[in-house]
Amino acid sequence: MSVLVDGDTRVVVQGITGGEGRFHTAEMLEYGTNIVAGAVPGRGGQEVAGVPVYDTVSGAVRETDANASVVFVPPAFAADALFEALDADLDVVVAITEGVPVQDMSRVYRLLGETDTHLVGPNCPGVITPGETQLGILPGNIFEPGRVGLISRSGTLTYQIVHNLTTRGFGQSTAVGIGGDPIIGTDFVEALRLFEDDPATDAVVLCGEIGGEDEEAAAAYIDEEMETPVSGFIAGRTAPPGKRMGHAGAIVSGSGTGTAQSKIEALETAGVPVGDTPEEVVEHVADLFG
Amino acid sequence: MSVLVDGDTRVVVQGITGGEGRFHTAEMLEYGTNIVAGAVPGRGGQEVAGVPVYDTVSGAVRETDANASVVFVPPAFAADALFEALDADLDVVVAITEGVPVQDMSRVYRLLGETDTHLVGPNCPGVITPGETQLGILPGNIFEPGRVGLISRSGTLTYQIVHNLTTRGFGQSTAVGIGGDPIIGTDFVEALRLFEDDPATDAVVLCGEIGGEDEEAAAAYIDEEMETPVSGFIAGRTAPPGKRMGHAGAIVSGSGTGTAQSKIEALETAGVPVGDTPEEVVEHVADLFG
Amino acid sequence: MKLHEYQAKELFADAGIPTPVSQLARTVEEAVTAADDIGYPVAVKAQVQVGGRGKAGGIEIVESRDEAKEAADRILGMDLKGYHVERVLVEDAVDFANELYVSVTMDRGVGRPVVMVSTRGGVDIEAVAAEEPGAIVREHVDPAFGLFGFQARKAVHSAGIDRVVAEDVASVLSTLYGLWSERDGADAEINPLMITDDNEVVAVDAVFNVDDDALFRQPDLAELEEEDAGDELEAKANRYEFDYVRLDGNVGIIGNGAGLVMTTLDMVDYYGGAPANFLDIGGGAEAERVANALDMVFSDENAETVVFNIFGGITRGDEVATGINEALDRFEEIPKPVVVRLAGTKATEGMEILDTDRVQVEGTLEEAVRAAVAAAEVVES
Amino acid sequence: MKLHEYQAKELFADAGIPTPVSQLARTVEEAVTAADDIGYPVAVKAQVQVGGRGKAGGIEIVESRDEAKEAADRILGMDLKGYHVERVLVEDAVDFANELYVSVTMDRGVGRPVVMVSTRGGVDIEAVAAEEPGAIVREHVDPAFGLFGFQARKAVHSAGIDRVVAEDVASVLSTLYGLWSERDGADAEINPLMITDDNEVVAVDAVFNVDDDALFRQPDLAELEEEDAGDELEAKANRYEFDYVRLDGNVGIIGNGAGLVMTTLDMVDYYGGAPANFLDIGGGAEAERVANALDMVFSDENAETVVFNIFGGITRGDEVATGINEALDRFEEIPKPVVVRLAGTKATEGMEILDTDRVQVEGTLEEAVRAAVAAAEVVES
Repeated sequence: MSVLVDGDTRVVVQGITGGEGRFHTAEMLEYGTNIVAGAVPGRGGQEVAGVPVYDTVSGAVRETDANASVVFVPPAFAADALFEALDADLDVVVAITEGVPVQDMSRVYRLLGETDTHLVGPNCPGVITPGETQLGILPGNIFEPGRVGLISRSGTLTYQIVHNLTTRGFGQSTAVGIGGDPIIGTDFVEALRLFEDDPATDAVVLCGEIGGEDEEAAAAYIDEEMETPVSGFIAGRTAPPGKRMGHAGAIVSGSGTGTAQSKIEALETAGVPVGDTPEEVVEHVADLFG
Repeated sequence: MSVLVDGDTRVVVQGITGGEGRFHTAEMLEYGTNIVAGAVPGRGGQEVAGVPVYDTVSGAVRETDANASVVFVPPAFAADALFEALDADLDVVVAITEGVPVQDMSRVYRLLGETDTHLVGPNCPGVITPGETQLGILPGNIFEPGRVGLISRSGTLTYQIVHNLTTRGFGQSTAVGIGGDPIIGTDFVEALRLFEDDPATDAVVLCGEIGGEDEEAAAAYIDEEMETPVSGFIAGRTAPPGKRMGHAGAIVSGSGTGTAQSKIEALETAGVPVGDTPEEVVEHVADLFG
Repeated sequence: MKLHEYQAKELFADAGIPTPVSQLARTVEEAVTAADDIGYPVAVKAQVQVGGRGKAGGIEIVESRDEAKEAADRILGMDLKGYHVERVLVEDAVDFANELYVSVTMDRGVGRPVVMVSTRGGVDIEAVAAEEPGAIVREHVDPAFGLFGFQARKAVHSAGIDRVVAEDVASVLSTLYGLWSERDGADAEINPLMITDDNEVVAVDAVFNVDDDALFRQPDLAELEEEDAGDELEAKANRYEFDYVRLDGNVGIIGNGAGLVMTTLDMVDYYGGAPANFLDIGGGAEAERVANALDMVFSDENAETVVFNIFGGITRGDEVATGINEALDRFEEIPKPVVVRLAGTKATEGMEILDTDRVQVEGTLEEAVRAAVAAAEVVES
Repeated sequence: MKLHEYQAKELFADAGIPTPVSQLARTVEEAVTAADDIGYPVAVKAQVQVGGRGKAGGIEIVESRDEAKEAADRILGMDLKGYHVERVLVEDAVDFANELYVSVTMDRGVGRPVVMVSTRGGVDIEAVAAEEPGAIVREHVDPAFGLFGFQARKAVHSAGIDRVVAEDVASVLSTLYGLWSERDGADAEINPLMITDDNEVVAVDAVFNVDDDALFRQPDLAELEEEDAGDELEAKANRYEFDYVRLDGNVGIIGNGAGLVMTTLDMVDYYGGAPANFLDIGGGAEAERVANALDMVFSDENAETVVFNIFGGITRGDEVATGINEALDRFEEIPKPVVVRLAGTKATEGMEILDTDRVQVEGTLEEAVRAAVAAAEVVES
């Protein structure tokens, strides 16, 4: 068991003929991901790493029964690729692309709400169910199968925490990189809900950062509805207001919302221990497993 | 009992300060309609026929608990007025305005699908529950309370049939003028469903015309789901293809869809007797009441 | 409102859709000069707003100046399905490898725009739709978002259009949708969209119909309307602002409300007559409007008689009757039998006011229609 | 990307939003000439991209040429919250009866745009938001449909704006939303939107920030960016295409990935140090990029030491180490202690490649940060 993706997930890679698309398709295939198709307008009939390419996502779905996609399409065309993925009624869409204009994402998010598709990202490292499949650019070798769910707005910070978890013997059920943009598909609450319903997940690590109020919403959800224990981490305690810290979404507003302090307090009030360092997060997980 | 509106319906008139709005507000008040407010941008604080005017529909709803509106706003601003009515979460919106651009209505219809509001029209004569209330421009004096429901795409043709019904002693539970435009809110099927669920309606007269396939859809619904007996009439048997017969929606396409013949056949196949003349429709109603 | 081909092409070309080189000509001389300028072969195309111009002899491809002169001479001034040809478009005759079809319209059944694409262009698309519906690919458009880029490509690929030109055709389709949306199109169509041997995409015909209800915000297109030729009576109805359709029969019909007028037509037919027209005077009862309506039917030489069918609602029967009387006063003699039927509010009072020396008054719709049909038969015989 | 006030005003004025008469000046002479042209009183306003210019002495209203000269002389060249003032906007000083506030931004929490209106303009709106949230009316916008006309009016009326100017204010708000939407705004704000004694509506200040991610489709706005003044190091980071934020501390920080770099900052703080900067070099390990990052921190006189924190994923540790070695080769001497920590793919191999004469290598994040903090303290003392 796992959330969002597993070995049966049939993946179409949108933008498979680009540099990123080609490289990570090879990486994913090597990890064991069941990539059944690529989709690039005008490139139908070609192959990439033995994977057949179609002109449209709907064509790929019709021919290969794909039910998920990974999107490597450049920012200028990413929204259209996401609309196409929604139109094709996929179960899961993972958008790796960084730098999608926020107004484009607002429109995508508007339509997403009318579908049953789970969109992860954009600007995210992907989703991995260790030992089974990964959709994205995650370094598969640091993950191990296990019973800890992981949700993170960040890429390399995730790797750091996963590395610590794996080193200490805590494998992962699924890790979901939800992405660092202001508007994303699957947020913390939705991801937490998936893990709460997953019998194969015994504990969850929530790795947040400054900006927005998604961690506060997650704390409220954990407090009110969640039984699976959660351990937390928040990056950006030292970030000054008004400065974008790399991620488009990682910014403490001038009016003081989105601070690490607010998020840490909310989580701790909900009974979630928040680590001061990545290492401490793993200590908390160890405590949870008692 | 009745459908859509009754004596408790609290009405705001959008466009109450225009010529049509003023005139029909007075007529409706005389009929007994519970008009609690008008809404016209920039005219807040005024009164029309003793009815207070607000600048916005939401303001009117906040102050008067209105739950329905009648729209007399000119075509260029009608779509915005309808969006405003949807935003205010009204139960019933009756759009009298004729000549709303079809692309505007397509957008209104798109948003309507996400709400619980019943939109009737545009380009319709309104809705009346005889003896209780009327929202629109219907001549109240030809209606009588009774047990026949009436649904029509046309105005004066409705009056003709109501006149015949009333003359023969068949009063009406509610009459719904759904309007003659290509895109309308409440269609035949939705109106039929309302009457089917109304214990006070024993028979329904469906008054259709050429154009579109709404009567065919109605026939399918009647055939499959409806128990209340229906009597039908279709205007436009002699209409040539490609010509718009007054109503924007009354046009037989060049490819032959939307003909009276197709509609009559569909209804008769569903067991609905279709009158050759308005008088014959009333004969059929008389038969239904045995 | 329909644009002429040359007007639609100008609209399309301005938006970036490739169209052939062409010139409009109103005389044979202009046509020949245009043909010389463009270089042979050229197509000489009647500019009238009806379909099937080719089959009706309104389009000719010519190879030389003599042929051009002959064709222009024949086509200019011809009667094409009831329309008088006053202009021809002289156009570079495009060599082609393939003819496609693309269009945009409103699908009233679902309340959304729909774009259509087919590789079966250059022929009567409605015949294709009837015989081989799968040959036309339809893609519905979310009117809140407009046509997504992927949808244009999806439609083009689903239609089986060659990948070499797919992106260009998708781009034409997107542009066509954009125009349709911005300029309040009712229908926009390119048939054929030619693919040349060099894989160039060219719009060889162009149809653009504007939503009449949206002309108020398309002032430049509304102005074009006045150039229209067409049926004289329909032009008059336009001036009078009547909903009017001319038909073949001999019973003139005037009424208020589209459904009621249609029903009156149907009943004329039901009682053995043949309607001469559809004329909806709408609400109100001003004498001038009534007089204009009567003028319409009196001017129609096919109409032998007139039935006037008014159901008063908010409108009062007595006021209508007064309007009819005043309107009749404007005619020195009443050239055709007029049957009047009033119903609804104050109908009885109205019927009393009417002058039975000048009009025949009937109490029900059935009686009025039968009287009019009978009167037409008498006149006829 | 932030536009200057004068740039934003030009954008607003072109879209039809009334703005005061104004001229940009780069010298005192230009400013005085502009003031004479416009007529006194005028406002002399520093053009730097920070808020609270008025309080910081960057805006002055002057009544005469002497005062104008004095003000321009004082403001041009001044240091305003760390920014050097190179331009002033000389502007007709609008007499006003009322100061309103209108703005558009993206509400990330709901994923939709939001327009805001308040009668409490002319002051720090964030203070109003904190103290009296009800004084700011918010109306969310459906991004598929855009701002409906009724929404602008609803917001304006709900805010309690006088009915006499309501339609004009609603129109400004609609225009502002349209601009925001078409020009990929991040934030658009008018504060104050002045209402004059004659009930004219005038945008006296103008803020327009563009979504950096959308600059590719706003080429004219992207060009404006080059005019920016501002912090030298941040300008350099811009050229190098780094995500960079300058801070007050003395521990320079370089890492890959926003979350990991933020965490490194936090840990420096946690272990008693103070971060000098945030610098994300992103993916990849090219020597040039590494060298540029080192150049950034070496150029920062506040930074006493550098901690280099890389977690290799797809990126390999050995390649990163080679990149670091090559980058260090470009510096004759290494001016500040450099602590390197590599983890993830091929980290062990990478650490073996690193030259421990030039850099201090640590095995864990904690150790690396503590070493850097300690080194900074040593240098400091």
